[in-house]
Amino acid sequence: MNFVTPEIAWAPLTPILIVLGAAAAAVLIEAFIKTPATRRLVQLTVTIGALAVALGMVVVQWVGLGDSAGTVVMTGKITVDAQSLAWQAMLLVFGILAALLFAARTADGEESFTSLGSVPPGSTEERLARRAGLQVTEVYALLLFAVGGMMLFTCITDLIFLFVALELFSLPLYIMVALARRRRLLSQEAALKYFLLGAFSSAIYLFGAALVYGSTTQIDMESIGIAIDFIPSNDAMLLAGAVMVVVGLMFKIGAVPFHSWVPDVYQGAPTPVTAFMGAATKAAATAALVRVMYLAFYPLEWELSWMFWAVAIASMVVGTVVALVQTDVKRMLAYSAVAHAGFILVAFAGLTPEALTALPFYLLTYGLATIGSFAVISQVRERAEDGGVAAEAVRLGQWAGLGRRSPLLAGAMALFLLSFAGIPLTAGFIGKFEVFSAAVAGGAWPLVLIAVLASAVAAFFYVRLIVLMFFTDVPEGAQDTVAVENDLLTRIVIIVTAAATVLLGIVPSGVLNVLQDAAVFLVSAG
Amino acid sequence: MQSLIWLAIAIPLASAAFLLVAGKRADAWGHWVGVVASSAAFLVGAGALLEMLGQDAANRATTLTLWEFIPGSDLNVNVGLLVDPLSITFVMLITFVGTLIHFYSVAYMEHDVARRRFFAYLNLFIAAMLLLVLADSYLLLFFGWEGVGLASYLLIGFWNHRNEYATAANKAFVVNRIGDIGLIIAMGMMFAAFGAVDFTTVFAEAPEASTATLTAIGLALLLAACGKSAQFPLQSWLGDAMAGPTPVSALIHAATMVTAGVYLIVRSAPIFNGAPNAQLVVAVVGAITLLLGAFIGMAKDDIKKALAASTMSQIGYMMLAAGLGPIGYAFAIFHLLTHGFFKAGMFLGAGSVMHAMNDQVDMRRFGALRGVMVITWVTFGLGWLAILGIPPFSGYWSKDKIIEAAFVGEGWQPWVLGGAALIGAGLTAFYMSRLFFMTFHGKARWTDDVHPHESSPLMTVPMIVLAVGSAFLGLFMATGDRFTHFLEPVTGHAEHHDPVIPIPVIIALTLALVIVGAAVAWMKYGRADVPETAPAGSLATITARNDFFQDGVNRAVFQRPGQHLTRTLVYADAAIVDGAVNKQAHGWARLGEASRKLQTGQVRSYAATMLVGVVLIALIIVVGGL
Amino acid sequence: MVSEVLFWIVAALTVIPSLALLFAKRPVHIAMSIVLVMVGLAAAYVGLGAPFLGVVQIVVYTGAVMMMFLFVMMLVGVDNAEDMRETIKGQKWIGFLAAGGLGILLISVIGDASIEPRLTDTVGNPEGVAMILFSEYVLVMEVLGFLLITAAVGALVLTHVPRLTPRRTQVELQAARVLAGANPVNKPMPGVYARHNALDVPALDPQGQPIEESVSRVLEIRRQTQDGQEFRAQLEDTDNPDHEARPHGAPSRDADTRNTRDGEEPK
Amino acid sequence: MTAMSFVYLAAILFAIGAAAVLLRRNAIVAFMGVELMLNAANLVLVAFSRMYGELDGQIMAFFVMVVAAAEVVVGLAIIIALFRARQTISLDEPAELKG
Repeated sequence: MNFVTPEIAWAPLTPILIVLGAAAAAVLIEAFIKTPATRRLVQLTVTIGALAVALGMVVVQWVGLGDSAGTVVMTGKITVDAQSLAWQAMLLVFGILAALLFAARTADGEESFTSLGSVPPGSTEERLARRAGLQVTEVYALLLFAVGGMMLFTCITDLIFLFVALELFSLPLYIMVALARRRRLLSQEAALKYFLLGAFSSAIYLFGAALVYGSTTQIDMESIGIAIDFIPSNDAMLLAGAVMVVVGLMFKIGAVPFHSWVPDVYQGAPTPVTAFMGAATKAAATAALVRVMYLAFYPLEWELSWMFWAVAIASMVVGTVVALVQTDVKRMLAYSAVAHAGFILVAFAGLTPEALTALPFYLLTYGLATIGSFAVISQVRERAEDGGVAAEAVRLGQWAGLGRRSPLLAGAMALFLLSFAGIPLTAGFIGKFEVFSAAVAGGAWPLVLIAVLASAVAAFFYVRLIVLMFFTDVPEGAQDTVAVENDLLTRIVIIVTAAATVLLGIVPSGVLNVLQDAAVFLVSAG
Repeated sequence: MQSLIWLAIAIPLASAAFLLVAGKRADAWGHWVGVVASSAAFLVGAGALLEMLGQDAANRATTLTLWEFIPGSDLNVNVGLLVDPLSITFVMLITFVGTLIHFYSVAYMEHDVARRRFFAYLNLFIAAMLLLVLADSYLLLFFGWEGVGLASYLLIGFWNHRNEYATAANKAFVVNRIGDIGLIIAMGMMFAAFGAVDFTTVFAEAPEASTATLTAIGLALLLAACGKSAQFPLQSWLGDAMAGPTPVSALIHAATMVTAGVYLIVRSAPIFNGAPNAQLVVAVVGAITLLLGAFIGMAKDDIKKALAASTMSQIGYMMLAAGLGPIGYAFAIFHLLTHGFFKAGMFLGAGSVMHAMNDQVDMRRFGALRGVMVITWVTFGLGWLAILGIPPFSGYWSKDKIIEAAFVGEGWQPWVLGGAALIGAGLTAFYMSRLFFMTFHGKARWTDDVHPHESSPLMTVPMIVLAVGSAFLGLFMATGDRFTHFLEPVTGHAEHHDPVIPIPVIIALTLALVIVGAAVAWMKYGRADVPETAPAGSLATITARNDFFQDGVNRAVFQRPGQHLTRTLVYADAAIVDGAVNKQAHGWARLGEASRKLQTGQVRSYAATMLVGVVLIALIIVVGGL
Repeated sequence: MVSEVLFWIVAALTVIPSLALLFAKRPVHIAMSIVLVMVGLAAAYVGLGAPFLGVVQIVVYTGAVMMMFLFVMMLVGVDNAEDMRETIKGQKWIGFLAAGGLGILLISVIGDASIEPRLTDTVGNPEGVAMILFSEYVLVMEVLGFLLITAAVGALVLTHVPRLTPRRTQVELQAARVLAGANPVNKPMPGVYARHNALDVPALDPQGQPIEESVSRVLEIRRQTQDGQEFRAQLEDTDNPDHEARPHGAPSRDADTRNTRDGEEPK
Repeated sequence: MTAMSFVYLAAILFAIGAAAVLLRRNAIVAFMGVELMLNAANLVLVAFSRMYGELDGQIMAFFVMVVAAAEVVVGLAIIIALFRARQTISLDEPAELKG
């Protein structure tokens, strides 16, 4: 046996390498810069710089694509094509916005992350750490690892490599979830739940991948797709394996019945982390699911369609119905995220080429609105007894009259909510329109009908919050209990996401045309 | 300039955004930004008009595709503007009157702390209204339609610290939503019938569609028009809308927005042409409203509400004309144009009077203002002569044509419609003269604390300009049927038909009724003393004074059930927000509560949910796949 | 072909201890059972022609992962027996049914598969694995590196407590102790002057009074100290016959020595 | 007897691991259940690798081991942090996030 030097086309991987390299560098920065304040500044600069440069590289790659569909980086392992570049660009944008939110501070100079993750909440050590001005600046490194893992996730064509990337972006998320500054007990609870269920689902994914390997002798997606054509499609082991693989990805998307972690984790995690994973995890998981379905399990479309229908309907119904009775803003948006997982799965009906445009666009609009709305949430704070700023005011009742206190902030929130609801002139409308058209093209009009009904019902709880903000007066005696923060970085994020939401709602054609070019997979084999 | 017409929308919109964002820094000079933006929009419109006049009558419609809204789907929705004689007429009216009112508002709102915000809303309104009339598809028109609704809502409730004003704003909002449903339904039916909502496709395919379809679409459009234009039975909001600042009443609730319904009907001419029944309903609604408005106008003592009733009545005339088909379309728009001038002028006059009288609106406390407010008196008087239809002032040329056209036809229609129009003219003369005499003539019945004075030039100059328009615009436009020919490419050529009564007779009858009406008003309100408190009055007066109990009817028919519905919702809301489990929450909420219990917080239950899900799905698919 | 004996041994060695996961009470027992399972699996890998993996399995799982589990168990209390009564209603049934269903489903789908083993002699050997690992899978290897960095950073963030108060020098410590009113000199050892070298005998001060705190506090709490007075008596009896004359609480010898140091003549 | 019998064995181990996650309140024990599930998947990979006479399955199993080790580190770190705050590692205890 002779060793054959592997042929790897490194160039298309530059964006990912930049991000992961910066992540490793960020770990070193942790070791070498002692002052927390300086470290924060350096980490923030490195993070945003790396993400921006990577974004630039993605654009360069995109332009360089020309008419070709993409490059096979390594046969059967990674393929960077137009579709994955579109997803990568989106993830990088989300990453930059999230990094800004990570660095945001309240007027009291308080960050969203705890000053020391290892000491018990409320202990003397925690107070000491806070007084010493410690900061968990490792979150920037973790963010970069997560973004890098997600970017890999979008272009991998191998089920086991996919598992590695899945863990690469999940582990940082598990950790970051546990690091909230306020309500840390909830944050740690959320981390434990997320971790345990995440590990559970990745075990299921892995067993599924093993079964698929067993029935096809292949592990890279294209070869699986080809191999399935040669075996009877009612091979039970293959079907069970495929179901388990898809379940692992649906868990990350947050679809019913694999959604239970979503509300708890969204509520418990530090708000910037919620914003990031609400937007980016869903996008990355959807990207991977698209690739798995279109490359590997395309021949099983008919068999698996039942699963997609059932899960999509269950997600839309459960997400919508339970969101109606929520009293916590973050939790309400979490259930709305579950409902949106349903809308995403609707587009998979029939595995049409239209979905390859519709899904990135939908995830882009959804992600922007998610980051924006959680950014707004991070600005609405409870006021402590001594007049200082306390934790986020997440009870619905505390949002009453926000429109009077801060019309622009409330207006932005209303915009994001309308976008979630899919009201015309917001990005969400175009996103829903595209997704539903894709499903109709796939012949799934009953599913679309249910989806339209679900969005109509869902509009109720979005509008309820808007009504609460603008048409309800601040309760008597509660005027001073809510403080509105005015952090520059957060404001930048809110303005950018709001502007994008409006622009994508009014002039979506530019982005849609770009994504139409991205609706191709590079198929190397066969 | 036609290709730059989008600037007319973009400039006021940008200005509105700027004024809203700029904050307190711009308080000192922000209003001038608003004025400049509106003037710029006017200049763009004027340029487009001049360019259009230089072209052949047949080539005057230009479609401007701005961008593709949703590319690549079966449903090609583009964002485009349509510049043709009809839309350019509206552009000119909106920007010209709008700019004058901007100037006027600078002085009128001088002492208001939120003047900058006011101008932002005004600019927003101008932009939305221009979008409405320039849109090349019903969808885009709908966005403008909603935009003007929003601006109107914001402006009516501008002084929302006063509770009844906020209520008025909400009322206008709700009634307008009812109308909007009509437009949405109409669009849905167009999608179903023609597969598109842009004017070109719809109008090209309308002649082939069945009459039933066209009638249904037409009626839905009429519902929309009724909501926006305060036509029977959705007229109730207009009177209350007078709660807004007077320039708003002049611009939105007299000259422009309320006429959007008429625009919608005239623009949809190809649809209505194929649906005679829908046309008849339009005409009848117009006739009812014109009489209803006139009756209400006779009994109101609030000067703005009387003017509002008059607006309602005059729009009734326009609707009537629009319902008559091709012979009426041009006259509807013509009257709309002249009305825009004289009614805006009179509203500004009323504002000037209110300014002088410490914001009083009760005409019974006015009187004998002729002496102290000469300019206001003269300009208002010109408007009064115009609305009465005295030749050669504007109103004569437009209203008389409508009355003539109403008498064209067969069977009972000309007699009923024509009769209504004719009687309406007499009633108009009465209530407008009543208003005029009560305000400017007779004895002074001022309260002790008022010291009337003429307003500043910034207010009087726009009034003078509008008065000149009220006086001569009609004559200019009517000479040689200039305006009718201008609109012909859009409204279609109308065959000449003879009315059932000879035209000279109609003219004579109309003038006679007008003179009688004015004379009666002079006897009762000009020469005789007007009591300072309103007499109890007969049943008819009370009925009219209370807007024909429209509010009561609305309350019983719409509001009560609606309230019950909202109350349940609010109750459920309160219960949910307070975290209490609401026993009576309807199905969804109960379902939600039930499903919520599944989220126990126990991570082991979550894992169980997942595992059961996996096993079930795998089982079904594996068994189903065998 | 695989040896049947091996299979049954492995089956017994994995399934039976793994049941401890469901039924054993003490986590330590469970962890040790899982170690057995891992060893069993390693045997299976060797039997299946993957000796390299077998070794890795032992090193990684039994050597590292399970030991880490044991460490954490010791941190959180090694002998916490779990109360096996189920607290969530119906969870036991759902759990057994779902897991049982999963097992039956998987076994039936595996049984349904018709896979013909290919008869080749290629078995796993470290060289072969290395060849493929560093050619085809080299990218995955590199990504694994990042994964391990993440894990290390994560563990540090969540568990490492840095020094929160400045480290104090001995001088500072001493000063603080004196300020707090502590005795500046060393405590006497138990038994000093008491003519006894047992830990439970209090030392005697120069007056011969027992110093109770010279005995370890642990003994005191356990009431295992000797009575100091008793040893004092011994002292009086043997060493200092004129001690009797001095009344209780009279100036001590301390005072005398001080006087002496001051230069005065002793009596 | 073929390597297929090991796949059956793996299925049983996988189910036992899953049951442990559902039934055991001790976070560490539940976590060991997950580890058992991953090991079961490894056994499947190795068994198929043997049946097909190729090394890919073994290499995948090797990756899974490394990933599992990393996962264990993070998981135990979370458990320790939780224990420091609550003095318990029962999975039933932290259940404030619900509804």
